[in-house]
Amino acid sequence: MTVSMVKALNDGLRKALTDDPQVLLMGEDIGRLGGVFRVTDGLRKDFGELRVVDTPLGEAGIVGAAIGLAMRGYRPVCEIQFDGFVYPAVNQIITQLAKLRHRSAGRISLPVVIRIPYGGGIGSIEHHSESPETYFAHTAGLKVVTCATPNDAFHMIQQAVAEDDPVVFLEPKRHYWTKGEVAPATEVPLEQAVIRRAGTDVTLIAYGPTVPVALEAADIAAEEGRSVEVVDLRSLSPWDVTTVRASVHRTGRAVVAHEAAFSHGFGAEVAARLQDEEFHFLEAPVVRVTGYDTPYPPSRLESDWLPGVDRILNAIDRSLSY
Amino acid sequence: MTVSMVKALNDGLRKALTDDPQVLLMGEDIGRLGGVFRVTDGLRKDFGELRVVDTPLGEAGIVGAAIGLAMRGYRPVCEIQFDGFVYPAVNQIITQLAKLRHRSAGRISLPVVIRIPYGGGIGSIEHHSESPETYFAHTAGLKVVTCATPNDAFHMIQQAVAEDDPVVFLEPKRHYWTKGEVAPATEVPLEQAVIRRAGTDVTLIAYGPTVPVALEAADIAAEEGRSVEVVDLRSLSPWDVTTVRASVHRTGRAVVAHEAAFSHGFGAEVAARLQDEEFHFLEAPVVRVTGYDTPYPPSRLESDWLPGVDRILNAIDRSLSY
Amino acid sequence: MANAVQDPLSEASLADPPIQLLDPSGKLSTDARLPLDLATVDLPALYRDMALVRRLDTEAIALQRQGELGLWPSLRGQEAAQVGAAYALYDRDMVFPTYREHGVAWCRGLDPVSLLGLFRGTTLGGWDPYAHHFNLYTLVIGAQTLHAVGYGMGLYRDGSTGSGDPDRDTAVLAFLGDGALSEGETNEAFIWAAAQNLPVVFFCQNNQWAISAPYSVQSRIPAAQRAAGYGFPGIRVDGNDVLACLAATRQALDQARSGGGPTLIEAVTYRVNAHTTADDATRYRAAEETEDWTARDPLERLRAHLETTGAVTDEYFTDLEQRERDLAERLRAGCRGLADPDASSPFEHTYAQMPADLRQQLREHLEFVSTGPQDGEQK
Amino acid sequence: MANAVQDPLSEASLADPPIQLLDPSGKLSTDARLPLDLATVDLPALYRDMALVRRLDTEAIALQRQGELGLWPSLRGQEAAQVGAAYALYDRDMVFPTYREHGVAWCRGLDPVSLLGLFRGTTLGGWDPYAHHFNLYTLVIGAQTLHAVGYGMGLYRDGSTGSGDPDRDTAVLAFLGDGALSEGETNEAFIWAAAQNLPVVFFCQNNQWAISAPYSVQSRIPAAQRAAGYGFPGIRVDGNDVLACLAATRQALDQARSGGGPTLIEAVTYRVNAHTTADDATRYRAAEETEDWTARDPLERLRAHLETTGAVTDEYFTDLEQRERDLAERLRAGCRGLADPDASSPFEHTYAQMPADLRQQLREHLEFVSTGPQDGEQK
Ligand SMILES: Cc1ncc(C[n+]2csc(CCOP(=O)(O)OP(=O)(O)O)c2C)c(N)n1
Ligand SMILES: Cc1ncc(C[n+]2csc(CCOP(=O)(O)OP(=O)(O)O)c2C)c(N)n1
Ligand SMILES: [Mg+2]
Ligand SMILES: [Mg+2]
Repeated sequence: MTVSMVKALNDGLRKALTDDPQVLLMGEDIGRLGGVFRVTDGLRKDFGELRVVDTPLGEAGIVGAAIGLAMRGYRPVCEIQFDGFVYPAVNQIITQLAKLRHRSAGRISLPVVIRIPYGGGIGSIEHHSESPETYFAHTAGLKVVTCATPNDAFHMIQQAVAEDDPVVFLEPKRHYWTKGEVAPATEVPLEQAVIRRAGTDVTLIAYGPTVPVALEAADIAAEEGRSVEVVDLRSLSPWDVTTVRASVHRTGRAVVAHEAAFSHGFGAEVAARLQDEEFHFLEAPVVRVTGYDTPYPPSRLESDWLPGVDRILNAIDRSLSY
Repeated sequence: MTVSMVKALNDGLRKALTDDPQVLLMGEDIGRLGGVFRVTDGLRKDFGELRVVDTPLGEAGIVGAAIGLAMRGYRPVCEIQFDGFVYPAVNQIITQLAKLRHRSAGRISLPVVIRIPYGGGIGSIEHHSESPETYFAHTAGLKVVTCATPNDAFHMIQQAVAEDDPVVFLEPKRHYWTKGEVAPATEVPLEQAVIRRAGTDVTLIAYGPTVPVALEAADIAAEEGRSVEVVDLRSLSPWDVTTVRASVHRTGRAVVAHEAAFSHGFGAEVAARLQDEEFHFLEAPVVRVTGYDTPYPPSRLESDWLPGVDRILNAIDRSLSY
Repeated sequence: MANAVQDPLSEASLADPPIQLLDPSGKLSTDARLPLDLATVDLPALYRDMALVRRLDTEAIALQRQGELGLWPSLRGQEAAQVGAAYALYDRDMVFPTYREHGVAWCRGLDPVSLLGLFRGTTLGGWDPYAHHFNLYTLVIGAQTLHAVGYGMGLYRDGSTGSGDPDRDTAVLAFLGDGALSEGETNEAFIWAAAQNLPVVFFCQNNQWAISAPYSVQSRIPAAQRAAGYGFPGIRVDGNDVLACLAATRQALDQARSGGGPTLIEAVTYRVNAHTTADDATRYRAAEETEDWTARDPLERLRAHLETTGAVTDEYFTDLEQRERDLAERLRAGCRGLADPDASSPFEHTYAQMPADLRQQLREHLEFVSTGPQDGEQK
Repeated sequence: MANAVQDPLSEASLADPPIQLLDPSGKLSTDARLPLDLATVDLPALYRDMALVRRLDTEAIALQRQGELGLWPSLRGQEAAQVGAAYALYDRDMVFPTYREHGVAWCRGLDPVSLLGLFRGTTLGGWDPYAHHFNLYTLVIGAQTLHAVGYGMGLYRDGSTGSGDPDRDTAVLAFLGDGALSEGETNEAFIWAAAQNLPVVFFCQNNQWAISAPYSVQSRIPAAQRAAGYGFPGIRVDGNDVLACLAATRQALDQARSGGGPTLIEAVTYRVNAHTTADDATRYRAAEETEDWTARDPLERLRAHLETTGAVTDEYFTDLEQRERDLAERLRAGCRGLADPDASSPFEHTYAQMPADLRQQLREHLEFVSTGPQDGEQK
C-alpha cells in the first residue's frame, strides 16, 4: 500500500485508537479540522470528541493535562501544532513529564506521546521550521524519535503509543506528502537505527527530514564512484550507537546531517561518541552538516541555509580528502 | 579585597546600578529578602523598589516583562530563583528574547541578563541542582556565561549588563560562599577563556562549578608527576575555541568536565570541535566526565553522581593511557 | 449564593449585548457607560481607513493566490475593531500587535508594503518598531502581552504615566485574540498589569474562532469578564461598531495614561475569512454563521450612516475608490519589488557583534552560496 | 459603570470577611452561604488530627535543626485549612498537593515518616501516589494544577463523575498557594477546568506570603475572585476555621462529583513560620503581624470549643498527648532509619527499561562507587 506520511500517521493513530480504548488524542485543531496538516483527519468523527480532543489554546495545558490523564490510566497522544510552539510546554515536559517515573521510583508510568511536526523547507513563516530535538534528547527520562518514511511513520507512531515512557515524536513536515510503501507489520524495534543504503567509503548519518536528502546525495556520490552508507537513526534518545559504530568501523569515516543549529546539535554527540569509541578506526574527523548558529532565516533564504544535497556532498568530499 | 562570590556579585550589581540609571533588577524575593542567596542583599534599600523589583511568582512574566522594559530603554537583570525554575520562562527566552534582534534586522536590542544560580552539590531537594546550559548554548541569539571565581563574578556580571545582547548568566551556587581576591579592574573580555593552571600533558576543560574541582584534580595529578593544564571556559556561547585549541594543540589530549548530563552536554560540542579541528594533533580521544543520563538524583547520591575529583583523575588516566 | 461565593454564570452581563453606538442600519445611539463626543470623531476618515484596510487585505489575499505571498491572515470583518482602536492612540503610545493587525499598522502610518515581507518570506520583521510605535508582529500566541506589560513598567519608571502632563503621559495597547486568552503568558500579563496598576490596555478581538476552535473551547463566559478575576475593569463592545471600539479604547487609554491602570476590552467581532489563506474554514463552521456575521458588516453600517446623513459627497466615494486602486497598485508593485534578503543577514543580526565562530560559518556559507552547486548536476 | 463594564474593585466582597463557622473564641455560628450539618462532623477527631500534624511539623523542624533533614517547609498555622479540606475527601478522590500539605498527607493515611525522605535527600518522592490517592509533592509552583485537570478529564471519560452513583462519582482536590496564582500554568488549569466543567476543586491556602512576597505583589483582590474571570464559583473562607474549610471543601467536592464543575476555595490563613527552615522571615515581615495571626490560632479555637462544650473528657487530652509523643518518637526513629538510596536507583527508574547506553553508564558508575577513590588520597 502506497500512502503519504500524513496518511500513514493517520492510519497508525487510527489503529492505536482502535486497539486500545485508553488511547486518546489531544491538541489544538486536531478534531473538527483534523489538524493543520490533516494528520488526525476523520478521527474525531469516528472516535468522538472525548477521544479526539480539541483543547484550549495552551501548550502547557496540553502536556500538563496529559500527565494527569496518564496518571488516571490513559495513553494521551498530544499534538503540538508546530515545532516553534512547543516551548510553552517545556516546563511540563522537562520538570514533570520526564521526571515522574524517576521521582516515584517507577510507580508512575507516563505513556504520553508528544507529536510535533518539525523542521524547515516548506516556505513557512517564523516559528514553523524549528528543529528542537537537542533540547529533548538532552533531557533524561524522555524518548525522542523521528520517522523518515511513511512505513516508519505508520509503525513508529504505534510503537510510540505502546511505550510506557514519554516519547517526543518528531514528524518531518517537509516529507508529510511524500509517498511510500507501508508494510502491514514491522520487526524493527523503535530504538533501532536502519541502514537505508549500504556503502563502504563513508557513513552518512541522518534522521527525519535529512534522510531523503542524504539518500539523494548518496545517489549522486555513487555516480562519482563513491560508496556512501546512509544510516537513518530513527531514534534520537536513546540512539543506536551500536549500528552507527559498526558502520563507521567499516568505513572509517562519518558525516552527520541535521537541520538544527551546528553548536550542540545532534551531530556534536555523534562526533563525540565516535571520536571516543572509534578513535583508532576513524580515518577522518566526523564532519557535521547542519543549520547555522543563527535563528531560522526567512523562507527565501532557507534552501541555502539548510543542509542540502550539495553541502552534504561537500562534507563527503571533505571526509574523503583526509 | 577578599570576598565571597555572593558578595562579589552583589558589588558588581551595585556598581551596575550606580553607573547606569537604566539598569534594574527584577525577580522573586530579590528585594526585601535580598534573594534566597542574598545576592541582591541591601540593593532595594539603596536603589528603591522601582529598580530592585519583587515580581509576581511567574518566570514567563519576568522574562517577558524584561523584554518590554528593554524595548523601552532599560537594562533589566532578571533573577531566576533556581536553575530548575527557568523552564516556565523558556518560551519567552527561546522564541522572543533570542530572536528579536534578528527579526528586527538589528533594530531591537535586548540587553537583558538572566541570572541563574545553577548546579548541584549543595544537598538540595529536586529542581535545585540542575545544569541547563546546553538548552541555552544551543539557542542562537543568546550569550551564555558562567563565573568560577569571585573576581570573575564581579567583573563578568558588569560585563554582562553592558552587553547589548541577552546573556544567560549562570552562577555556580556551590561556590557562592567561596572567597577570593577581587581586582578593581579586568582586562579579560567576557567571551574569553582563561588558563587557570598551565600544564603540558593534558588539557582539562571546565567551567563554573567544575573549575575548582578541576584545579583540585590537577593538584593531585601534579603530585603524581602529571602536568595538567586547566582551562576555565567562562563563556559557553560563544565559547573560546581558539584558546582551547591552542592548549590541546600543545598537549594533544583533552578532558572536559561538567555537571550536566552526558548526552548532548557541553562536552559533546567540545569533543566534536576538537576531533575535527585538531584531528592530527589529538593523541587520545577527548574524554568527557559529566553527570549521567538520569534526572538529578536525591542529594544523598549527588556526591558520587557528580563529576568529582576522582572521576576526573580517572578520565585523565584514561586520556594519558592512549 | 451571595457575596463571598461568586457564581458569575448567573450574572446578568452574560446575556447582555455588547455596547453599541452605531447599529447595523447606521443609526447612532448613546450609552451612558461609554460616552463619546462625536465632535472629536472624523467619521469620513474612519470609513476611509476601514475601506482602505479592507482593500489592503483583499489585495494581499490576491497576491497570496498568485504565489507572491506564502500566507496571509485576513482581517476581513475586523476593520472596525482595528481602526476604531487605532484612532484612540496617541502617536507616542506603544502598540503590541499579533499577526492580524494590518488595520492598526495602516493607521499607525506604516508603509503597507512593509507588512508583506513577513508573509513573502523576505524578512522576519519588516519595519522599525520604534518609528511608528508599533512593534513587530508576534506569532507566538500571547507572548506580546508580556512585552506590553514590561513596556508599561518602563513608562511608569520614566514618569510617563500619571504625571498629569498631557504631552507626556503615555499608554500601551496590546492586541490579542480570543484564543490567546488561554495561554498562561496572557494571564500572567493580566496579573502583572493588575498588581502593578500598569498603563496597559488589552484589546481582545474576540472573532469567535481560534483557527477551528470556537470560543466555547476556551471559555464559557464573555472574555471581558476575565478582567474581573484580576481586579481590573473589563468592557465588552460591539467589535463591528467602529465608534464603540474607538470610544472604549479612548476611555481605557485615557485611564491608563492618567495612572488609572489597565483595562481589558473585548471587541465582539468575527473572522469572516478562514484563519489564513492556508486554512479551510468549511471544515469546521457553517456557511450560515459566516453569512449572519457578514450581514453585520462593519463598513456597511458606517457607509449607511454617512450616506443617510449626507455627511459626505459623491466625490468622497469616487476619491476613495481611486485611493483604493492606488493602494492596490502600490501593494502589487511593492510586493514584487520586495528584495530577497542578503544571504549574510541572519548571521549579521543574530548578535550585536558577530562572534568569531559565526563569522567563520558565514564565510563558509557565502563561499558555498557563491560557488553554487558543487557538482553541477543539481541543486 | 455598570453591567458590561465590570469594576470588581468596587464590589462589596472585597471588604467582606471570609466565611466563618467557628470564631477565634470557639463559638459556633452558621452562615446561609455555607451550610454544615454538625452531626456529620467528628470535632474531637478534627482536633486530634490538627494537633498531631502540628506535632509532626514541630518534630520535623527539630529534625532539620539536628541535621537529619536538609530542609522543612512548615505548615504551622495552616492545620485547619489542611485537615478541614482533607476531611471532606472520599478515599477515591485524588489529591494533588504542593510541598506543604503534610496535614493532608497525614489524613490520607500516609506513613508520616515517608514525608521526610524528600527533605532528607533519600528520595525524590517517598510514597505510592496511588495507594492513598495522594500524589507526590510538587515543588514546581503551579505544575500540579494541570495534572489535577488531566486527572479530572480522565474521571469524566471514565464516567466517574456526574453518574449519580454515590459509590462511583469522584473528584480531584488540587492544592496551591497564593503565590501559585501568578504562574501561567495555574491559570491554564482554571481555564481548562472551567471550559470543560471538570470535577476539580482548587484549594488555595492564601497564607499571605510567597516566601518574602506579600499577597499584594500577586494581586489586588481576594484570591477567590480569580474564579469569576473564568466563570466558575469562588468561595472565601476563614482558613483558620476547620469547620468552614471542611464545609466549603465538602460542598465543592460534592458539586464536582455530581458533574457541577470546578470551584476555587480561598482559605485565608497564615504561614506562621518562615517559608522553610532555610528562610529568615524577620528580613521581610514584622513580628507583630505574626503575633496577630498567632492569636487566631486554628487549634486554640477548636480546643476552646471542645473544652467549653465539654465535648471531650480530660482523658481525651491525656491520650492525645501520648499519641503526640508516640508520633514524635516514630518520626525521630523513622527519620534516622531512612536508608540512603541505592546508587543504581536513578538509572533504574529513568525509563521503564534501561537503555543500553545507560546500562553502560551504570556499570561504570557502580564500578567507580565500589572502587572508591582511585588515588587513595581523598574523596
Ligand atoms: C504558542 C502558540 N501555539 C499555537 C500557535 C498556532 N496558532 C496560530 S494562530 C492560532 C489561533 C489563534 O487564535 P486567536 O488568538 O483567537 O487569534 P485569531 O487568529 O483569531 O486572530 C494558533 C493556535 C501559535 N501561533 N502559538
Ligand atoms: C516555578 C517555580 N518558581 C519558583 C519557585 C521557588 N519557590 C518555592 S516556594 C515559592 C513561594 C510559593 O508561594 P505560595 O504559592 O504562596 O506557597 P507557600 O510556600 O506560601 O505555601 C517560590 C517562589 C518554585 N518552586 N517554582
Ligand atoms: Mg480568534
Ligand atoms: Mg503562600
